[in-house]
Amino acid sequence: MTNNQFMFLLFSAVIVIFSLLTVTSRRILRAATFLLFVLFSTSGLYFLLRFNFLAAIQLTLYAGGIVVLIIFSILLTSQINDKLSIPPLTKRIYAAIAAVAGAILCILTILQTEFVQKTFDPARVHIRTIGEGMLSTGKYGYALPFEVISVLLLAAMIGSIILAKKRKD
Amino acid sequence: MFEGVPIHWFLVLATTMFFIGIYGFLVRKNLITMLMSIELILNSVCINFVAFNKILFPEHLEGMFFTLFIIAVAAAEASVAIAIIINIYRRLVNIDVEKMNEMKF
Amino acid sequence: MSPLLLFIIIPVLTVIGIFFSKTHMQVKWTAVVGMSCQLFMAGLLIYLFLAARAAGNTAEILFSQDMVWYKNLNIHFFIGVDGVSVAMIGLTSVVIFAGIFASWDVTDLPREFFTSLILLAAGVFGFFISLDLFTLFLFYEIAVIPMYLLIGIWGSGPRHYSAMKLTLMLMGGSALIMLGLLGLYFNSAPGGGPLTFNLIQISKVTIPMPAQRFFFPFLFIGFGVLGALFPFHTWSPDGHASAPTAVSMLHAGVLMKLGGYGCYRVAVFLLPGAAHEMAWIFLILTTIGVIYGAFGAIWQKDLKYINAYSSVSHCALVLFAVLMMNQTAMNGAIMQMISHGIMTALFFALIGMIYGRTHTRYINEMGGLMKVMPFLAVAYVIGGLASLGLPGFSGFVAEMTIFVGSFQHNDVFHRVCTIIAASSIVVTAVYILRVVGILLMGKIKNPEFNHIIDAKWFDRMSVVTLILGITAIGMAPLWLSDMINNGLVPVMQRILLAGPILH
Amino acid sequence: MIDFSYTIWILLIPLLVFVVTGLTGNRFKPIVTGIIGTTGLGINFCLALFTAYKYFFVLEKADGAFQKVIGISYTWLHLTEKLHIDIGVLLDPISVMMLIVITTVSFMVHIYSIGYMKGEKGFARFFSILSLFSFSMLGLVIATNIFQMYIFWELVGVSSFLLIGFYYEKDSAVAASKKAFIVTRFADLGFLIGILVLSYTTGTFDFITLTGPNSPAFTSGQGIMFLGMSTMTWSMLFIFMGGAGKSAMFPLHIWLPDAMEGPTPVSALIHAATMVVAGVYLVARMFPIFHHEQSALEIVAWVGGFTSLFAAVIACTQYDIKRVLAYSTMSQIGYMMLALGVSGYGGEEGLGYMASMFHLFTHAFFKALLFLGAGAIIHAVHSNYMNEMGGLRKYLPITHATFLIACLAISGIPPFAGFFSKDEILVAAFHHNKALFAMEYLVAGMTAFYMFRLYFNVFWGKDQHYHHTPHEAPVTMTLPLIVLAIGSTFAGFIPFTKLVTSDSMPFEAHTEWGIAIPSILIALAGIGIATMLYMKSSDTSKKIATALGGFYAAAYNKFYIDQVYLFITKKILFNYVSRPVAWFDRHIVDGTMNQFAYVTNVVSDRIKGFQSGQLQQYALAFISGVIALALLFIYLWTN
Repeated sequence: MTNNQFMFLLFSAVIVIFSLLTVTSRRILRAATFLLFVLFSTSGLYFLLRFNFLAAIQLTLYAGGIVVLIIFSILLTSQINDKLSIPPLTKRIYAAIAAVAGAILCILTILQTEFVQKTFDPARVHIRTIGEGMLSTGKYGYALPFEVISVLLLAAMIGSIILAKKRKD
Repeated sequence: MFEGVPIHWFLVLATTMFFIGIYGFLVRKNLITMLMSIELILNSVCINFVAFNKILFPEHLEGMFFTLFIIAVAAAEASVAIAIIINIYRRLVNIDVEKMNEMKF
Repeated sequence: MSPLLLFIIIPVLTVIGIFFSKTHMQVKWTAVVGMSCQLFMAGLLIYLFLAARAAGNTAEILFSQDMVWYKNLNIHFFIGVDGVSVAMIGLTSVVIFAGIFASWDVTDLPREFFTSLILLAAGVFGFFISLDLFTLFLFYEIAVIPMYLLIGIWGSGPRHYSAMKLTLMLMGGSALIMLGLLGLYFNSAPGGGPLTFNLIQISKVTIPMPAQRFFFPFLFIGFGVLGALFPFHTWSPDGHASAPTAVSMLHAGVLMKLGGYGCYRVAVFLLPGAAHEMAWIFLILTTIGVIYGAFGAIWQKDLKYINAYSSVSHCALVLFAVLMMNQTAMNGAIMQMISHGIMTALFFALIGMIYGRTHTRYINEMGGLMKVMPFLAVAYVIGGLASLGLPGFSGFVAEMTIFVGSFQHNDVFHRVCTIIAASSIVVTAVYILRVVGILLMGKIKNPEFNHIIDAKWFDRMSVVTLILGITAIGMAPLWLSDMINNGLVPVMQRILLAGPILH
Repeated sequence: MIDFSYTIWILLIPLLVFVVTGLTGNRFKPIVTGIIGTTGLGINFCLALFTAYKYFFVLEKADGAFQKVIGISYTWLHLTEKLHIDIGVLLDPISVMMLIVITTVSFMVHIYSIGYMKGEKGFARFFSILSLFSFSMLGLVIATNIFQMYIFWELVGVSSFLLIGFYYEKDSAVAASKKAFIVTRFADLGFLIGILVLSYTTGTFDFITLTGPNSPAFTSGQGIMFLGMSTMTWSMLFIFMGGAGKSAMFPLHIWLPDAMEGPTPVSALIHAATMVVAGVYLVARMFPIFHHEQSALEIVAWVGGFTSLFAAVIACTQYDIKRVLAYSTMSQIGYMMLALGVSGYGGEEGLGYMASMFHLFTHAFFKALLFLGAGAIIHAVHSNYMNEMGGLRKYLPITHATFLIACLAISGIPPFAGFFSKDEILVAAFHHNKALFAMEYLVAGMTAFYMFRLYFNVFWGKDQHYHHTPHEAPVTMTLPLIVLAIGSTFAGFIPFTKLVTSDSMPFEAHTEWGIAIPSILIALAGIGIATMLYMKSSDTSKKIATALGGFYAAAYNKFYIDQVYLFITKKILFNYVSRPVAWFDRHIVDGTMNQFAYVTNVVSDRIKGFQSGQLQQYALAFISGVIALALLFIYLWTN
């Protein structure tokens, strides 16, 4: 077992276990914490694949931003000691069947597919390349999506302020 | 091939995570936990993108860029969703998705 | 411009007039004026038509006007009349005229009531003058829809149920009709060329037999629902029982005739081959309907139900005669429509008036009304006698024409059907006399009835108009019969072309 | 040719009177309406006499026979190319004779009613409907075609209905009027079917064509057999059914006794003299065709004979004087039918036909007289029951005398009218069918018996305790009695064989004393028995009744025919047909429709459940759908 294999399996194990815990834990704050672990592990996978910038973004934005946001909202909307009620058994069974069936279908398909895999380029992606890619307008340039995303973020910001604002009435 | 880790591993991992997210989305009643399930799903997609990029098409960075954008969108979505959740909480004093069925029929 | 357009314009103007009226009285008088114009116009139309025919104008359709309405689908606004439609227009104008007077004491939302009523009439008039299948269908729907409002808002008893039932069943019929009409449209040019909705044009081509066979049941049953074809008649008792007086009158008197007229004008006229082949099925149904309606009426206790079942029986006779497909029987069918239209309108008017005085429609709770309301009672007896086919009234003429006509078929099946249908006249006598006996004769059961006031002037107006109608036709049927016969000629030619007439 | 077009006024006058009196109603004083009606009928009476005079004595005969004359005719309605209904006036011996009968009796009844109905509430209504009846009855007899006859036939039925139900507050009158109308209506259905068959087969409604020597009825429709009889026989039987209904032949007779609920003048006019003989008239009218269809004619004869016996038996047991008269009417009409049934066609062979018409004529007089006399009696004692009467001859001398004449006439005692006509019938029956002949002898005796039973019970015997002393009727009532008594006495001397015969050819009549004398003896025997039993009050009659036991009870209860009908209509038709139909309609047919609506509702309710607002259910459905589609496209649907 190579190093990478070991690392991958480790991260995957963390991801799978904590994902499961996230969706099953009855304490909501713990669930958020478990989600945080999943996100950490994911960023670990990115590191493993040498996408350092992406991994950093994942850590800061996801783990740092979104999870914190979620935790805040949890604190705003529920008591710490509250336990989530267990969903009805039928519901769980149906959901499990759907999920397992979907998973089996996808996994089967994946395993049956032959991918043309390139040799691994261990070089890290230089931050400059990313910057250029973000701002260039030619082929493999992402200036337009970049702008759209910035507008979207602005819109989301304004929207959430308006939504969360207390109404006068 | 990434030093003994074939792409299938990544894909299987992503699929598992994805469907765990789906499962969470389907069974959780609390809106925030449902939001967390969605984050799981988004994450699994990100993993896919990244793996495809690195292992199948390493010459360009499309997967990575998409992942970046997804993270941005996820952030936007999370902020709006939480704003909505807080708003709902103000009105209904809980955030149980099953109680929110006023738009039915 | 064709004078026929006035038949649509006058109701529309009346509706506008009603809209701008301020008081109840103004509303009513606007309606009276409008519908008097309509009645006058109908009289004039009959006169003009007869004059034109006397002057040797042998065109199949008189006073026609053709305007393109929607070019892509070749939809026209095509109107015109022949003898049959003139007769039906006459019927409609008489009934609506009487109907306005019969609803003189509507106090709830009179403006809306009269608006709907006149809209309904406009639809009916439009239906009878349309010669384009599309406009025909359009007017049909215009006539059917206000019914829902009229019954649902101004009705009595389980009115929502009845209104819903009536509308749904009629809409079901409409759906079938629409399929049938589309079938006609797409087969209207079997030799190539533009497709058309034009009824006259379609009547000139021979639609391929498979198509005829397929679409005939749609059209016949579709229109038959409105014409109370057994077993699709059950909207009629409930609907009539819940409807306000004028609406019952107009509905049984005119709207149900749309069904019979449609069966004749569209189903049998345009698809004669299939009509020949399938007539026997529907003949059995209508024969059952005739006798079944009559027997059903015997057991009823509510005046309106009795009359509704009687309508089922009489209207089944219309379809029965249409299916006999010879000139005499068809003539009888049209006459029966007119006769039954006026007669049943008279009945419903009288029932409404009696109900307004006694506040009950159950015959067992009444009795001896002859003593306290002689005018209405005598009118009821006249209506009853007309209904059971007494000579001197229109019913007799129509029924005899039908029976003689249908007896021209020289085979056992048709004869047996005819004899069974004819035996309904005995059953009719039973239920009519039963009602007359219980309701009008005998002793007064409820002392409160001693204070009942007989018909007021507007009641008399309505009743007298209708009685004049039935007696005029009953005493001198020749002009009407000849006028109808005149209109039947092309129909008969087409039927003869389609198959051997069974003699 | 003589212009007979004025005869249309015979129809129009009563119609006008009806319309005028009907519309004005109670606005005039009642007596005014009565006078208008009576005047109208008076004019009609004169017109009829004038027409008869012109027809029989002025109009030239063709080949020695009376012609059939169309006075006037309008086309009323076109039915098919060949068939059309005309309204017109046909004059031939029988229609002219009927005109006289109807107008005379009707005129007398009008006069009588002015007195009889005085003070009744519906006086104007009564006269108005009486005019309607006269109009319809006249229209019936002068019909030029069978359809016109049917039209007026129905009108006669309805005026009879209205008159029987005149006392509309009395339940029994209402029931009787309903019964009369429905029973005759049922018979009319047969008539209508007969007309349909006949008109289809022959292609015409017209009487002149149908009964002429080259009638299409003789040739067409003969070969087509149905249940062993030819189409034409069937058609004649159906038509006879109509006639039997109106003429109260067994088994369609049940309405006639009940019809006595109407005012007595009405019974005299409609249910004795005119309307009830319409059936006889109809058969006479169609006689050439009936004669051609011997099997149908045979049935006519037997129905007539049986009815006459049947009714006579019942008449012997009844106590209501009007009912006795009603059954006697049935019996006499049975005679007429029988006479037609045994008649041949042409000359002496047609003796029965002549006799039937003759009897119709004389019967109209004496039976109207009997009824009017009964009316006078009822007027005097306010009761219908003969056991509440007795000794009235002292109080009602005129009524008594005229009543006696009528009784003698109906019993067939010479020289009163009934003797001659009845004798001719017996002769005709003797030559045709001995069994029927014997039966009629018996009936003749019974007739004499029950008439004199009535007579003695009413006018002789002990005085009853009347509320007030009975007094003779006013002159408006006695005058018609006298006139009709004169008619009953002398009508027998009219040479009918010269005027009304089957083929319109006069022939010589001669009384066959070999038949007449026994019949007189039998009648006298009947009278004798009645005298013995009833002239003095005694209980011998009761003893005899007890001795007869069950038979007497059956006859008293009219052989339970009413009960059978009631069973069929009330029990079977109402309970086992109409009620299930109503139920079937509500629950099966309508139930099916409601079931459709219900199913639609349920389905929509279920479908509505899908739109539950439960986000997770939507998501589950969505995901399952995606999975299913993926499965389908990736694995299952791979070419």
